[in-house]
Amino acid sequence: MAGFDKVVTSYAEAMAGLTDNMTVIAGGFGLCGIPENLINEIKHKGTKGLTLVSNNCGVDDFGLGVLLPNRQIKKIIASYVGENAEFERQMMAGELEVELTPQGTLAEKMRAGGAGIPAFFTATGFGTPVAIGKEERQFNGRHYILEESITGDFAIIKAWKADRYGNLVFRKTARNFNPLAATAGKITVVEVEEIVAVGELDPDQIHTPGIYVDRLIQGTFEKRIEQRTVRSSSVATGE
Amino acid sequence: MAGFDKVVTSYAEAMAGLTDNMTVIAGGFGLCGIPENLINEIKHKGTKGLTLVSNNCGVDDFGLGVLLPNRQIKKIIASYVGENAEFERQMMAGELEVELTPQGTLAEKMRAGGAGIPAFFTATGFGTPVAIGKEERQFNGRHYILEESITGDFAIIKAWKADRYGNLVFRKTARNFNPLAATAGKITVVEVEEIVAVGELDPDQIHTPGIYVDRLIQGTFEKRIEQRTVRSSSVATGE
Amino acid sequence: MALSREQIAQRVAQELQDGYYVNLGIGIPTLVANFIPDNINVMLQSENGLLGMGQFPSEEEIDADLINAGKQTVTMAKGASIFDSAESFAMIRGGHVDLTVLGAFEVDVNGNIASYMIPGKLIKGMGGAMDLVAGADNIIVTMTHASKHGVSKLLSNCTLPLTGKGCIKRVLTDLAFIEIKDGKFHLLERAPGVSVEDIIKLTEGELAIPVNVPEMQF
Amino acid sequence: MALSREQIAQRVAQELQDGYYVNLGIGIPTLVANFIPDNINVMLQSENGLLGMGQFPSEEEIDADLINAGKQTVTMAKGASIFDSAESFAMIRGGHVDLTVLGAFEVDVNGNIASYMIPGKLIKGMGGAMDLVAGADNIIVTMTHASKHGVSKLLSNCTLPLTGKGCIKRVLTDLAFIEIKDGKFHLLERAPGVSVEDIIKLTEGELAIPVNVPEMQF
Repeated sequence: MAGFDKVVTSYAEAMAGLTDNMTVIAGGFGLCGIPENLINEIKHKGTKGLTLVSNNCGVDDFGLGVLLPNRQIKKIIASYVGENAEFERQMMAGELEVELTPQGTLAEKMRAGGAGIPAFFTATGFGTPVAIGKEERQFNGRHYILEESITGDFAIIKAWKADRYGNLVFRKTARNFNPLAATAGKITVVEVEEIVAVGELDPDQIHTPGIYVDRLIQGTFEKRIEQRTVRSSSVATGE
Repeated sequence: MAGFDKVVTSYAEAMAGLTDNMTVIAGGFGLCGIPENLINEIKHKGTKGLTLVSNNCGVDDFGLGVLLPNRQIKKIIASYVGENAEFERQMMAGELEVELTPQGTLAEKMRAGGAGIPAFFTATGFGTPVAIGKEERQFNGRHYILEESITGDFAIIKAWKADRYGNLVFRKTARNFNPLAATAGKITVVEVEEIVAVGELDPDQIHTPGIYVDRLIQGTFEKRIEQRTVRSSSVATGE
Repeated sequence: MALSREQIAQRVAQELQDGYYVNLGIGIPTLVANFIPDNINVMLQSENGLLGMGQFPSEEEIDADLINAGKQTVTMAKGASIFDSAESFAMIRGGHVDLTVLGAFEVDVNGNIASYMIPGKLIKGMGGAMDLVAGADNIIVTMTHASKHGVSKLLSNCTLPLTGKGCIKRVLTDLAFIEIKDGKFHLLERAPGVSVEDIIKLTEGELAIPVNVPEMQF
Repeated sequence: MALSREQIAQRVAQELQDGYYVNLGIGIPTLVANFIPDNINVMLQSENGLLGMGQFPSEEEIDADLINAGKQTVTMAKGASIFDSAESFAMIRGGHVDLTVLGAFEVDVNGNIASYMIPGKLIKGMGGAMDLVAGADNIIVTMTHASKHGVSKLLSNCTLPLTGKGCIKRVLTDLAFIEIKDGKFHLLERAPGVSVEDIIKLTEGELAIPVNVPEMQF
């Protein structure tokens, strides 16, 4: 089993080899299903000049937002950002480069990156600022633009359960971008809530096969909720 | 529930609307996970001039092969064919058009068709007969060709379990092309071994969400084995 | 009188059909879920990877792993399914969603929509809106007909950066239900008590007006 | 003496490393699974959607829903996973498989491979072979060095339609282990008892021969 045992026992080991100016793809949507401890490890390492690829950029003190105060992020490729003050400040000051990418295009770019597809056509973004500088072409009378895939030096992933081979199962909408990001990292690091014995996961029910996973660590998670909305009041209260 | 209840009670109803010269995408790999009763229904209907999209074309008396004797197939798009005599005869006689497509490209063409991606670049087939007439382009110094997606008037699918909403679960390698084909049919018809109550399938473990499924029927299956290979002898004996 | 946010949602809900898979955007569109007629079933798609979104959770049911595209905690309806973001947008981009309802800053007579970016203001991003407008055949845009200052949002040409080009066919505002075709706005219905003249005044793009413009029914 | 099919498989198996994900083609490559060293673990990928292919089933274990890419009934190894064909080829095309072993009719000094089609003969198709050769960085082609009639299969230029262009770096034949680089075949090892001259005679493409060509060790 040694050769397929992906488990590492420290976050330092999990993120070993991450150096300045690398590209990191992160799973998660909002604060849901984010690799919170792997992000914190990047903060502690102090790695700088990073290009982050993630649907969002966390909030001021949680998620990818924690990489902002020390200016660790050079550029972020995301679909929706600006949930925190420091992000806005850096973006407005031109200290942080932001490449806005439609959410579905972003997901597909990660998948394509992992799947060896360098580019694909999509109607999303045709005729919008997203199309600027991109090839346009018609198929069956509809307009499309050419989008290129994304790969990262690292991918950082949060899953629910894994076996030691790195077979992953995600839970509810914490799945989101995680399985896609997992395919697109040269080194894919996964943190999970529980590591089970090899053979315990039903082969038919594995969301991400271990072939995509390089390192695996068990962590504990805060799982902060961004919009705690309940039935009685139906009112969203920001946290 | 009425609006989402996809269950039909006869194979005639399941394949209603299929007419001559339509394109049908079929799930299955070899004889594994093929929609055997839906194929038989097409035989009984006698629909002609069909374009079939399927990784293989069955054998002489089982699977898509049963559509050959009455010349129901005009063209087949497949990666590997010729496991039966009548197929060879029709192909050699020019009565059957065969478009050979690499297996991974075929799978991706179906997925792209269902996902609204009209075309994608792949390295597969560059510099080979598959590339003839296709655009070639380099990305990061590697050569790729442009492949267009596939959609069908009908997709015929075999799954293991479903709920009445058409949420599907596949079993072992009978999954293969089925989930991809399911996304690419204008009308997607699924036959399953078991229909369970809505709510019984774990939402985290549904392979194909019901949104892709139009009609659902419970059937009984022969599940013929093409190469029955056992451990004691390790010798393959064709059936 | 101009429709309230709830009334806009209520009128949109009349367009729902039994068995529809529906994606509701943030804001007024979200409210549509409160007005689904009792005699039909619809399934709500949330683009972060959930088909079959249920109501908000009770305090006990709250689950950090179960949110909607607005990042609100939600529950799952019976028959729900979960999938990754690529699959979610395959559904959307591939045209499998029956109806999409979303907000906008501007629409124009050519079906263009601007909804994500006001130059000079903080740009938060398009999220899934560009995918939704490019993927759906059947979209209803909900918005106020004009700004507080009386500036029309139904234009000859959108002035803001576009979210999508030529993809909007129906707009429901607080004043009117409008169809876009042949390069014109076509007035289908007016809000109760709102006159055709009120609507003409606040519609900058060309407006085609039939002889009879019925009031919306609630 | 020329290697037997089993010996070819055995020599290929020496290239396996602990923790390798491996795709074995039909024919000789399949036999490699029988020679995996005891002290290492490899996982076999079958492109019809199985990672972690086990041994053939017993009569009792036979399951029509569980086959390999050669359509043979198989079992699953511990830690196996199942996925659809698009995911399977995403793995392959995306370069996630560590080693691919497959047969061929011809290879040439530029790393081209012809393996699926002989004009005039019945063409059954390329199956997954084009995807495998285009996706893998690390491929070993296994084949006989020459036809029964002594016609070399290691050529200056492939004569048959290609399966892949410029993608083959290593070839193991019944006579030799050869690396392809800089437009030449480089002789790395010879089969026990086979002389360099024997190999030269049956190699049509340019062959670079180092001073010392060791015999394969088994």
